[in-house]
Amino acid sequence: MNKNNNLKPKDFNTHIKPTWCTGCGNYGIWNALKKAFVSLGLKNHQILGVYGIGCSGNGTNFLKTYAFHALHGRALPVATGAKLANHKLHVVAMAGDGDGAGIGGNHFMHTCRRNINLTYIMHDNRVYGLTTGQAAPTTDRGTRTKSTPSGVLESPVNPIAIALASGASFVARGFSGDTKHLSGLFSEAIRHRGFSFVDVLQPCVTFNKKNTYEWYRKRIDNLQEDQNYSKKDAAEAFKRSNQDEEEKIPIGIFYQEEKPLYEDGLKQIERKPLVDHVINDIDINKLLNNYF
Amino acid sequence: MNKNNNLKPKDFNTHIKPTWCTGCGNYGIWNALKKAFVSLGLKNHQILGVYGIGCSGNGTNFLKTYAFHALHGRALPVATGAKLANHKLHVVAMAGDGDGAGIGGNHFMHTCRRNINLTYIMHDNRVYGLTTGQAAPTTDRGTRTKSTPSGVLESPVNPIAIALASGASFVARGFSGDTKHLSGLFSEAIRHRGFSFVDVLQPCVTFNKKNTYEWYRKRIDNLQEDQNYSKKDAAEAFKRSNQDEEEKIPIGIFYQEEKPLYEDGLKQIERKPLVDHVINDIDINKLLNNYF
Amino acid sequence: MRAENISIRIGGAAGYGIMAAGYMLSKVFAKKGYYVIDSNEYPSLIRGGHNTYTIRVSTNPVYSVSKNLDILIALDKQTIDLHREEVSYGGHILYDQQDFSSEEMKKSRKDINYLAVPFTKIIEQIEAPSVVRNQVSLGAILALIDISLDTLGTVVKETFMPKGENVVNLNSRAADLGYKYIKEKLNHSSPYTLEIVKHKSKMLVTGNDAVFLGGVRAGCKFFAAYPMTPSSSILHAFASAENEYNIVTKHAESELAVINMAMGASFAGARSMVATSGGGFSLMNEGLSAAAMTETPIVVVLSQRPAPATGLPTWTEQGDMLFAIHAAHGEFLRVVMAPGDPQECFYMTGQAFNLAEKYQIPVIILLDKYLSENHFACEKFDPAKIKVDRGTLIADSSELADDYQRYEKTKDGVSARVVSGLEGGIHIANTDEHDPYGFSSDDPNNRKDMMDKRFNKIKKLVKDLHPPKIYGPPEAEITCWSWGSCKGPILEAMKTLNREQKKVNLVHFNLLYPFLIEPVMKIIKDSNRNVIIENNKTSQLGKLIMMNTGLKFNSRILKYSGRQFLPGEIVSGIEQL
Amino acid sequence: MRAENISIRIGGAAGYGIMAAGYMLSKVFAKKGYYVIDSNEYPSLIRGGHNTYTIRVSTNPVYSVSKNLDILIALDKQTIDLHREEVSYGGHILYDQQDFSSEEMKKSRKDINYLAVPFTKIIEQIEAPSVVRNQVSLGAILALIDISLDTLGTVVKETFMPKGENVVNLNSRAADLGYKYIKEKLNHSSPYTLEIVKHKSKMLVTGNDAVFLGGVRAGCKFFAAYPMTPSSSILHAFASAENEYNIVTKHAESELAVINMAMGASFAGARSMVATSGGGFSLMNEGLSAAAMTETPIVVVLSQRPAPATGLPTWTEQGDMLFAIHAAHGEFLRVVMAPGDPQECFYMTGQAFNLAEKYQIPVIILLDKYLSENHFACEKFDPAKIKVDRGTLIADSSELADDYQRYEKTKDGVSARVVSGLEGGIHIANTDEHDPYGFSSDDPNNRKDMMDKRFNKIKKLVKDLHPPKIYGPPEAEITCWSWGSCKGPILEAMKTLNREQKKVNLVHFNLLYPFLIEPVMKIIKDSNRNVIIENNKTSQLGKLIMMNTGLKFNSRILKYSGRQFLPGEIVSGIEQL
Ligand SMILES: Cc1ncc(C[n+]2csc(CCOP(=O)(O)OP(=O)(O)O)c2C)c(N)n1
Ligand SMILES: Cc1ncc(C[n+]2csc(CCOP(=O)(O)OP(=O)(O)O)c2C)c(N)n1
Ligand code: SF4
Ligand code: SF4
Ligand SMILES: [Mg+2]
Ligand SMILES: [Mg+2]
Repeated sequence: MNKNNNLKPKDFNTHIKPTWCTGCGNYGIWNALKKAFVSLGLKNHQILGVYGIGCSGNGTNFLKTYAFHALHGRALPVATGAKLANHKLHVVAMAGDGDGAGIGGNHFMHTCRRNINLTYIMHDNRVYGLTTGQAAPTTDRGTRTKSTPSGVLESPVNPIAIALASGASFVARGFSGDTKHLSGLFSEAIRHRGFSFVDVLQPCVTFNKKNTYEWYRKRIDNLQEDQNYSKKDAAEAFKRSNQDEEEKIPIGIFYQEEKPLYEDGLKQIERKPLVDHVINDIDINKLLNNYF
Repeated sequence: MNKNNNLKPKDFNTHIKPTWCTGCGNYGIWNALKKAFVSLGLKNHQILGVYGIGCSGNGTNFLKTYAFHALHGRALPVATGAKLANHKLHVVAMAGDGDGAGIGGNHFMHTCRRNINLTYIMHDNRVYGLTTGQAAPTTDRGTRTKSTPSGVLESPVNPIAIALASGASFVARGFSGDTKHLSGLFSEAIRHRGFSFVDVLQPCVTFNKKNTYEWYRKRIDNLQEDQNYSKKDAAEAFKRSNQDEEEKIPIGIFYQEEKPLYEDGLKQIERKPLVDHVINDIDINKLLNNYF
Repeated sequence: MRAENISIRIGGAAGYGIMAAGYMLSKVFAKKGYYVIDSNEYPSLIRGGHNTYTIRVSTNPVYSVSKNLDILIALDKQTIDLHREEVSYGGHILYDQQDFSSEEMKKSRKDINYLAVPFTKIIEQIEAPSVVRNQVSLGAILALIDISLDTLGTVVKETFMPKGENVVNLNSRAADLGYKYIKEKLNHSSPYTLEIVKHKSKMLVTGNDAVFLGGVRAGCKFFAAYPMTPSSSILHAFASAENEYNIVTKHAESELAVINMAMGASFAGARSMVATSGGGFSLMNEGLSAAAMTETPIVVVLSQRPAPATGLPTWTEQGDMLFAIHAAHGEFLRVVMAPGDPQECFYMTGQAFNLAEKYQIPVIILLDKYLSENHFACEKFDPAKIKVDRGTLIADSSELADDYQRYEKTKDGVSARVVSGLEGGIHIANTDEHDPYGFSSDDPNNRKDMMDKRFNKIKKLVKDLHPPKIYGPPEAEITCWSWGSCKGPILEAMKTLNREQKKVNLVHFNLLYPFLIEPVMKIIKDSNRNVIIENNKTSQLGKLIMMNTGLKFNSRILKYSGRQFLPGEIVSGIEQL
Repeated sequence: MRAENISIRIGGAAGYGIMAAGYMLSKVFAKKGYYVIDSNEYPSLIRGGHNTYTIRVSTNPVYSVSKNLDILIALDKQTIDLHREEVSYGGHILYDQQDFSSEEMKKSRKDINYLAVPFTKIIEQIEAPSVVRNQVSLGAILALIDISLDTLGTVVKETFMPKGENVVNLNSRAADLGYKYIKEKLNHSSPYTLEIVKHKSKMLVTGNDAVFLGGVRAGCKFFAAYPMTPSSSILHAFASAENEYNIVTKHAESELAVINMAMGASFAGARSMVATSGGGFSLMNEGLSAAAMTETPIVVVLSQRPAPATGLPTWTEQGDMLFAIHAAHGEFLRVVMAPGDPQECFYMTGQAFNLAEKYQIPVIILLDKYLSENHFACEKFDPAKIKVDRGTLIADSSELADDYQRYEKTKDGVSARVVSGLEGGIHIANTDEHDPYGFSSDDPNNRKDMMDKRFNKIKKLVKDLHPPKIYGPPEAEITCWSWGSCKGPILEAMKTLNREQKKVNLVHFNLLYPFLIEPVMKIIKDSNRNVIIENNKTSQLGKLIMMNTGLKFNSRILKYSGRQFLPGEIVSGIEQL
């Protein structure tokens, strides 16, 4: 990553003005991400953003990088395929909590344990935004929504705990109301050698009347400000992720470890990305001979 | 549950002799389960077994209860639907590790947090048996299989940790080589009020040459024999679930808690199961009037 | 001007309350006994996009909105830019001087009336939030067409009571001020007077509402869905009724969970339904196939939207017919319906549950965004016309045969089902090919028998199906062939065409599959010139007809811009044949 | 008896090494230059079920195994019970006295020869595990048909070397003892003598092998799958070749992951393929639709097995054609192929990648269990005949237009793709409907244009497609119509039918969609009596032809017992027409 390019955050804008609701937490994520790209010295074409479907997914139109606006729930496998085909790309997958913890939950689990060098940002607004306010898997028990008028009957998915249980090597949480911290987190996530997951607490001003900016501000607690917290202890991270939210909601890096990349095991991309292999006239005679 | 019926384990046999390989761990699970039914005083028709596709799923033909042999990966949603429609049934879902932690992983996560009163047994042989020996999500890193001839590159799924992270209210592990303990575990799981998950270490004598009976026997360690272990501490349970397997593999109940059932929130089944409602002539005039 | 029918459009940015206002206005008309049909358009954004709500109100039955507007209410400038050309000669545009100067406006069309209304000032005056401008506009419209405010008052109450009396009052006052402003400005005369009707109040429902109502009436006890436009409101409706009507409604983790949960519930003995759109239906394919193999009844609502993939989530198209007919691996029987209006949605949902249970097969109900989300005023549905027939379902052990065979090889292919948990009813619902008890079997003869058994049901099934219905003069010069939601615009177009002496009729399929070859062949024999009208690119009904009859219709009117036909487009399409 | 061709079946319980032995025997014949075709049958169980492996070896081309067996090797009693009737008059049954008494046996068929071989005793003698009985049987067979042991020796070495020299020796000795036992028992004369051929050694491949080989040659760089019979061996083959041929092979967590990963890899610029069976294909539908919308090339192998649902996982059927053609929501262009033998599998896989990339569409290759898992001896494939054409893919920034539009509205509908990461190539691959740059757009005109753009490709595409191929005499009395793997049994049946003066030919579709109407119409015009032959219940090819030509063939030979046709069934089917 070249730290000396002269890009500014606005160079990552497309000609389309974001259509998110005024005050939506997606703005904070968008700004933090652009800042992170700048601080890492990344150029637009070196980045591939892979988006799910949801309000956050609409962001595909606002961020100027290579982009794949995937199906609902499928950002991670698309990101995985693209990364394996061209591991020189910096791949950032972004999707809603419904997308990533609901319909796409299985890919989340498996991408964590796969440890491919890509970053996954969950736009966690604890609601289905784009489909106008149904319960998300992250919605608190008891919450009344269009799809749960008598209140949600399940315990919410805890994305941090799932990432930890699935063996992710970088697990963090940010708050879209604190762009500075968030942008730092994004930079560290992208810099991390391995799969990095950032759960972003993202107020949805239109459909989530509970988890507001204020509500979060009162509770948020930066793990890195706790001198005793070690981000190398998965069990402790797990415990913190289960903290009673009425007291504290930890943000920062819950867990980070160095472990072999999936790509490290792939001899076939050691020398160059798959996409750079010439395929014009591949000699298969040796293979054919196996069948004689 | 009526403890005084006179059924014997063999009363749960169908006319079909199991076709599992000689020595297969599925026999132990099958026997333990029949014993558990007997000890709980359950009759055949009070039970619904829901099976995935895999060697374990072939068991649908050997156990005499109501049965649904579902699609690969879909035992849990079928079980959920059936339980909600007729909550008087004792529903036991059974599937392989590929089925439940691979293709069906998302249902696993969500069924855990849902806390419906059903039991889920994972036949965890750490391999794809029925499709003749590919890597399962539970297969150890580095293992060479047909689908991973250069060795698995991912960390294995840890079903216990996932269940804990997903908020399951009963999380246990058994070993198919210890039918007595296993059968006790099954009884407790079925008796538990809520979703109960039992991960069963099941040797596959044909395709898994590493995780053999012997290998397990050397390492297995009953949590309930440790006086200091409390099954109410999720973080501790999480820690134990991540224990280095070369040293110890804990079995027994990792975690148990009482929490509201999903069904507790459903007024519509308070008086009787859904299936017992008469639907002949439902009066919808009140509803119709909402549209005037 | 005394009018038989009037077309009104309200437009503005997303977030301006366009949908709410439009719906309330439709409701006013329906309550007063008018025929109403509306059509809303919005992009897949929560804010910022352009929304419109178009209403056609009439003293006589109407089947479609029209292209020409009598009244356009513009809550922003864009509305005027986009829709000015659609206003009829002599029509009215209501706008706020703050958004647009009248000079600027008049440049392009001098043949229409511009009425400035100080929407913003009025709500500032009563200190209401800006969204309440929509209520001012409602008052203004009613003044314009000379309808008193009392019914709107009721609707405002019904709508806002849950938010408290203050909100009700604020909205009422806003409407009042809008009304008064216009009345005064026009000197208490109204340019339009909708003829008074003596009809009883009408129901105002969408196709989704009707499917929901039909489902509740038919005894649907388990409904599962994962939200997906334009099917989501069925989920919301079931969720809101679940306690009172003893229905378990599950917003599950994915469409895979949805279809499999519904299958489990149906297996246990509860009537079950799911609803989705194309992408979710794609995900449900494997489950559909499992329902077929296990002979578990299931009703699947597929409300189409323009695809492939995510497509145009909030727009309309009929792109999934042949997919629905051939969906999922393996060969199996199913029914595919395509109701054309809310009445058909209601009654056919009842029929769908009966067919699903009598024949133990999946039944797919095709809707589209147009039918799912637009409102139609209609006569009260008659619940008595939906009768429950659960086929061979056994709920009592005493009715069970001694040696109960779940998949008994019967002559008509239908075997006895059992409510799970009955003593003596034990069996396997098996996605593997199976023997009559449900045990897995790969015997070749059994396989053949079981395939025959499952397909043999068609013989009895077709007797429960109805051929396409013919609308309009029996001996027409031109016969239109269509399906599903195109019914309305075509019927509306036929009014014009048949008035001008062109004799046009319509063969409308609300039941697509199994295809009833004989009756269709007969209609073809009796018809002169045939034209297919579909809201898709590849003429799927045309292919279906050809596939079953060998006959190809060379004339086609197809639209695939993501919008429903307007009657005028069909009129000119037919005139150009 | 000098023989031109011989049919052999080995049977026994699962776990008896039937598959291994059968394959080794086929290999011996192929190495010696004979034509071989084999057919294995096994249930979806790891142990306990009944397995058979049937081989037809011939000095001249053979296309199918036959019903009648010359030699039956029974490694258990069940084999004799199940297959005795298939042994030809004068044929041989080899069995172990321990399993079955010869008295008992002779009761039912006295017209055949029973040869007791002490399989078990022989392996006990050399202290080999019981599975090695299969090698004894191989030796015995070769003795019976008078083929020396040397080639088997080579095959044993190739097969068992990875397990060590001891294993090789043990297996060789077992074969040797089987050989000697028969030779001695028959006094060194053999009842059969396969004519000696001077052909070069042949390749012995399955359809799956051929698809794999074609894929590697075509430059497939990313292969993903979730194991599913009968497609799994493609995964195994790619996995084993991944290092040497620089291919990333991913056994992913589900078919949903599979198709989306492949789409991501293809988007980035790598040729990508996936393989599955019906259930997995159902799950891939949504992804297929996304590939179409984003115009991402993808090759999808769908190896059919009897369905619906889990069905008969290890058996064969052609049940998914119309599903593949109509799969997934929305309307989009695709190619559906159905190669009929390994040669076609190889070359058409090459073609599939070119079509996918040239037209930026999904290409589906239909196989079935029969083609996927049975072995065919054939001439060495010619890799040079697969030429790579990547269409408009740009891999170098300098070739990029200044204002690069990924979805430029070109005349032929094809726009320039770009290897991701190039400077100047930034764009959105968007599952939403999008403008030429890929930005989401719900403009109605853009929608129409983009649908037209995507469909316009068909004009150029059809020029790259070939019509069905005609086999047999041009002016036949009876013309068979079929597709995919039925080719072999029909060609074999035609040998018999045309020998007896019936003039029969075959129109074989290995490319089903887009359907080339003109050439097919021409064939129909030129043909006399038509009969459709398909391995399914509903005659899907018949429907496809009718859908496209309006013509219905009234004669059908359909089989849907989960088994492939035997040539004799086709012969008698045609004779009964
Ligand atoms: C297969 C499928 N099912 C359903 C949908 C409809 N859908 C679009 S976005 C969405 C949920 C949005 O919630 P989330 O992922 O949390 O994103 P947010 O809008 O809150 O940012 C749903 C259900 C879809 N596009 N595809
Ligand atoms: C959608 C789908 N994909 C793939 C398969 C093929 N399949 C059958 S069983 C199985 C895996 C078996 O592994 P596991 O679930 O661990 O069960 P085991 O056989 O080991 O008991 C697979 C991949 C299938 N039936 N359905
Ligand atoms: S609905 Fe919520 S998440 Fe979506 S744009 Fe508006 S505020 Fe943001
Ligand atoms: S393959 Fe493994 S899991 Fe399957 S039956 Fe045999 S031993 Fe059991
Ligand atoms: Mg969300
Ligand atoms: Mg397994």
